[in-house]
Amino acid sequence: MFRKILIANRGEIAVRIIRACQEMGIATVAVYSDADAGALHVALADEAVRIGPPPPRDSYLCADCILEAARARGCDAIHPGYGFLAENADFADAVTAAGLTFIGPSGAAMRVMGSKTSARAAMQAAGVPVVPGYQASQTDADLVAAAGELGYPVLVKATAGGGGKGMRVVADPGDLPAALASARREAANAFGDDRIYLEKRILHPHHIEFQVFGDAHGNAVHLFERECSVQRRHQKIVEESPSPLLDDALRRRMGEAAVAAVKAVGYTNAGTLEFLVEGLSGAIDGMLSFYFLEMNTRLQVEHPVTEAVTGIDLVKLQIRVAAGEPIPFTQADIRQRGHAIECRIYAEDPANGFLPAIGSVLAAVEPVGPGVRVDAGVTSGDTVTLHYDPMIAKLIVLGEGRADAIGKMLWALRHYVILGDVVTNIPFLRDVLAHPRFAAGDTTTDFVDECFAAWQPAAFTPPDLAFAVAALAEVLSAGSGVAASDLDATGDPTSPWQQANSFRMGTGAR
Amino acid sequence: MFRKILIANRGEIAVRIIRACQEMGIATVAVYSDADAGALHVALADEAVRIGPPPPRDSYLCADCILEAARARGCDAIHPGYGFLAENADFADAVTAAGLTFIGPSGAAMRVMGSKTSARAAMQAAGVPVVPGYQASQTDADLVAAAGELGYPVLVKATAGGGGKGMRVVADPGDLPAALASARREAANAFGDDRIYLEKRILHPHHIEFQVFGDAHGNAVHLFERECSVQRRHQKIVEESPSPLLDDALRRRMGEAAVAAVKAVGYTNAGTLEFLVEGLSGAIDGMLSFYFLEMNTRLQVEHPVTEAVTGIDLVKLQIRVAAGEPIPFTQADIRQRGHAIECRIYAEDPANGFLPAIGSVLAAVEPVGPGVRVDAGVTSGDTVTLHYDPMIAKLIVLGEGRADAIGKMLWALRHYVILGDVVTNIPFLRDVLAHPRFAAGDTTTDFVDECFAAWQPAAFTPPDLAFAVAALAEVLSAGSGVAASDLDATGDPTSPWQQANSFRMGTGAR
Amino acid sequence: MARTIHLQSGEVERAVVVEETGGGFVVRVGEHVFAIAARGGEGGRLDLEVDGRRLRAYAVRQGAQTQVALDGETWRLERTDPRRRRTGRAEASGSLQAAMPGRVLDVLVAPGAAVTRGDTLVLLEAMKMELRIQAPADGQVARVLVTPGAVVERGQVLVELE
Amino acid sequence: MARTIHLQSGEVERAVVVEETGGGFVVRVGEHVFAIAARGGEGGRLDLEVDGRRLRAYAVRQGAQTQVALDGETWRLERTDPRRRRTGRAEASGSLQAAMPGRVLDVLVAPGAAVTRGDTLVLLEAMKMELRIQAPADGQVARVLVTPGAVVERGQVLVELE
Repeated sequence: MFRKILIANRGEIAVRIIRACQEMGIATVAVYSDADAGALHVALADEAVRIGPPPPRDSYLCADCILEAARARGCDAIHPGYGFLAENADFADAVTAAGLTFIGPSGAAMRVMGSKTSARAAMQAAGVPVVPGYQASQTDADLVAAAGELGYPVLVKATAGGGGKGMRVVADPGDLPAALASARREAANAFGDDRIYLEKRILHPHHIEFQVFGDAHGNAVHLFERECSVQRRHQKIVEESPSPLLDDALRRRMGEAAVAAVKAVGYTNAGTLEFLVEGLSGAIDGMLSFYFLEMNTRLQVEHPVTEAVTGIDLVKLQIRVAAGEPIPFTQADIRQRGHAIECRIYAEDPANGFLPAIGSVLAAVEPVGPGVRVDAGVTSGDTVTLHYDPMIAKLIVLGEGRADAIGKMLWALRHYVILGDVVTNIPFLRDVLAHPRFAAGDTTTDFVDECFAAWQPAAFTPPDLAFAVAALAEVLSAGSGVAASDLDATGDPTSPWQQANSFRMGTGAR
Repeated sequence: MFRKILIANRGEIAVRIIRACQEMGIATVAVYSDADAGALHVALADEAVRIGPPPPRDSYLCADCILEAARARGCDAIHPGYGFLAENADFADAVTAAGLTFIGPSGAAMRVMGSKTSARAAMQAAGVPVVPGYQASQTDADLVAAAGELGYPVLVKATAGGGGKGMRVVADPGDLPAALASARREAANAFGDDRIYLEKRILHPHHIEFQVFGDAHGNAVHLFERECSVQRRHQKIVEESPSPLLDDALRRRMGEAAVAAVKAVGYTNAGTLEFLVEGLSGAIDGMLSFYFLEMNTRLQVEHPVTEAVTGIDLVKLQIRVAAGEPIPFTQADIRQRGHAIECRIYAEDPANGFLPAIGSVLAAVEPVGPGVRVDAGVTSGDTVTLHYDPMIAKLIVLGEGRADAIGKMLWALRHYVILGDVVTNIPFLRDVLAHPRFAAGDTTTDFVDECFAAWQPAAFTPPDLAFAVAALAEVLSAGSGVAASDLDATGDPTSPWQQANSFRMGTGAR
Repeated sequence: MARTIHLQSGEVERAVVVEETGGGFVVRVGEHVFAIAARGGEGGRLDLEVDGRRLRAYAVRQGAQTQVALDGETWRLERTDPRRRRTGRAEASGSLQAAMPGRVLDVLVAPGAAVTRGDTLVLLEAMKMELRIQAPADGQVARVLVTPGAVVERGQVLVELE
Repeated sequence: MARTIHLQSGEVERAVVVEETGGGFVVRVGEHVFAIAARGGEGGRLDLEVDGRRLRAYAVRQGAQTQVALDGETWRLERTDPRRRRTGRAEASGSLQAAMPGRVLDVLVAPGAAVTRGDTLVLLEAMKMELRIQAPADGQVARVLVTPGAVVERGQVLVELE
């Protein structure tokens, strides 16, 4: 087993990986940009190395800086997390060439399955239908011609992409050149790779993905599906397992296709096969069709829902498999139990086009309790900056069934307090979870656009009680003996309250 | 379903029940003694009613006070938690007579199964061996004679008891009268019932209990076992599921016996059948013997380990079954998955005979993350008083297997910070979890006495780094501009630190 | 002893009167009178009993703003000084502001240019995303206040239309 | 600027010298020199980098005592004033103290009584449990300092033996 792992990432996923290493008795080295010197993942690691200034291309995307840090600190493996260099085959190869272990698939497997073209070919060879698409050339002329053949609307996607970064829906041929240019810039910035891929747009699909795992001993399993259809700006915001759409027969067919593909290419470590499944409106004779979309050759953001329903720790499994151990269970051992939902808590304003609304987090109070898990990268006193993804945390619940899980998530969202400059999507998520279409499991990928296009919070004017509480807070603060000076984001906004302890509940009032 | 439930308890179990009600959309009414006016369960409930002064007999054991509160606040059900009135059949009857629902078994079933005599008879009728014991008379003369017949050592137990309260081991006949008097006083104080029961002491047993559930529709299931052999002063401190001792065959026999007993007496709601199982040293032809010990007719402290491995929320199930719903699954649906361990975090000094070491809790930082659950009744700023059980919290982990769960628990214990007047048993629990006999699953009920009789912390002298940190803390505090006055327990001990934010990590140091 | 606090949210302004009583407070918001017992805790926590109902609220202050988390909602209230009446907002209609902090990638219009509703005027980059600042209506560019490469704050005016 | 803090734990006393440097602190504990960068957080949290190793510690002060949680251990350190030397502990050997706060249920001995090791002298009730205060050795009761029904604090002397 490894002695010391460098985590080539930041935020909640770096914290998550450090945590798994701590439980396994493996030392950790964090890396950070200047923007993250005080970040949670830096505080929790055993060691931390500054790798550059805030822009990702100068720090978290700087393969050489990260390799140098790993060498200098005597690491024997690197975990890339998701995003940044996680799907960069050259980086995986460079790690291996440096004599370290890359905790993920081989560079070669990444090139086969990470490229949409070759992954689609591999899946077609395995008998799985794929979404029509085009990646043969990168010239505008060829792409425009290909789009005409696919038929509009087409999707413009970053070849190296994920998470909606670089993605554009183009309905009008005249808009394609501008979309290509813009998507290339965004892709280059996010992934260091500006290649573009065109895909036919399937209408009203569910986005359903299968978690797969392969090891160096020829074993491959799937860990069932995640339903990821609730998206805004082409990015998942609510994920769950099991999918309310799949029946056992379709679940089995898709799982078998996923495992066959993994085995066919000798894929090792964690990966995810994404499918589009036509909703019930597209079913022929009651049979749903599914299309392979792409493979993500890394851990997914939404891996905790799989961990919740299968009871398997995917990060520990990644580490064990990378260290050469066989997968310690067979397909028959794995069962889904209960129902898990994840909500991504973003510093963004859902009433304003989901634009990031970043800044300080003065107070963050996470919900806790049976069946509730919070994977957070930001805590009280931190700042969400413009440099990176504005996700504050992932909130995951495990309930006995779907209705119980929805109730638990609504409880957790209602008890998640985040105050500060940031505006969060929590009220929006609550409305999504409470929507009749969500309750019915009828969450196609256009659900959010269709049902929440003009979303606004239920009320703009605070209730009288909010005025009362704010005034009371002001009085208690003044009465604490602390000068009633205003507190800025770098000070301590909470101490006046703590000193107000002497205002205890009056017991004679009832 | 109920609209409003009164929780006739305090501390972590009251918090736990309030939480289940919140997720189910049921309003809650807390009750509290004067010692608990600022307690967590009071803050979290929708309403709260003072029921009396701190001594339990004047508040949490005052059935009339609690019924009056339930009536005044318009409750339709009462959840008793564990301890206090939870196994008081008269209270259960009084609740029912008042037109409210008691969330637990009927008073009649409580009398049958709560009494050790009739429970033993019921179990014997069901073909289950029982531990020899005596309860026919309460006179000293009869009890002394009975002890002679059972053979010393004998156990003196409170008939209404649980949790080791009132329990005495008597090895010498001459010590029996004093032990009887002392146990009676303690039992009367803890349970409002001074009746005593004698039991033969089985040597080196495992304490293994089965969680059972019955509903009003004639269904009964068990939810597998909990291994509760790690005890100090006859009180459980570490519980786990599955038991490392049981094999599938014995697990099935014990589970079937448990369900048969529940069905035989028409028991409804949650209950626990406690067994003594002779360890491997007592096995005949490789077969282990088990003896019925007693039944607890309520939720157990350690119910979370069952929730973790079965995925079933026992409190919600209690509420649903009390409301007349059938148990929504069959025996075949229930499976243990993974391995769960619970550690009870007490304000007590393990190096000083486990005597309570109570007082203020200045800072409590609970471990969080995948597979970790903390059920706490005490938070930062609270005080553990002499009036009630000194349990601060229950720490529960769920791992993939036993070794993984032990690693996770060691991680969690290392990351549980409790500072203040209280001394906690955390260092002791860590040594218990790290002991070779615990790793081997060889935890008979005398394990703690045998292996930790003269336990002391590994070191008395702080490492140099602790001196350095304390001094640094002093300097940072003085440098914050706050007068370096001493802070008392009612003030805010933490604010100087928050104001030291300007002392950030030097990034040029490496 | 009663104290009056002036608070504002959007266009709604309230004078809130807080009076300390034996065991707690009486708080008047317009005609609404609350009897409140309060206990402060860590991180801005306030455990309240309001007219017999328990509530866990959070309140933190930042500048003149107090943020209140109550029953799952977050409210931002500004403390105002009634002696200094505000003279109306400074926002000129027709000005386009940055909705978030970021960097100007490109400015696609010059002063005097005629623009049609939906035309992209400025490209902003932030959080690894590209944002288009588009004309909300037909008009003419009055002023361009940023150049490519500039770092802008939230609310900063980028372009003025007329 | 260096500052010296005197700290004591049990019989061990240390003069700790804390010197602020550009990016952090140099802290000397005897011959042990630590280079420490520190960042404070909520609830007494201190995120430290000590000689290249990151540590999350917690420290809170209560009276003259500072409690430090470090690597899963809790340490209690007393700040001392080296100008005021302590004159030795006031504990008389042979005195029996309450190990926890509680209520005296019964006193079973009187001054002058001869006691044998293991004899119960006082019955205490606390936390719903009954505790026996037993003679640690053979001896004679010098003084009895409590009566039944009395509430006692931790460390309070109950009986003195000679």
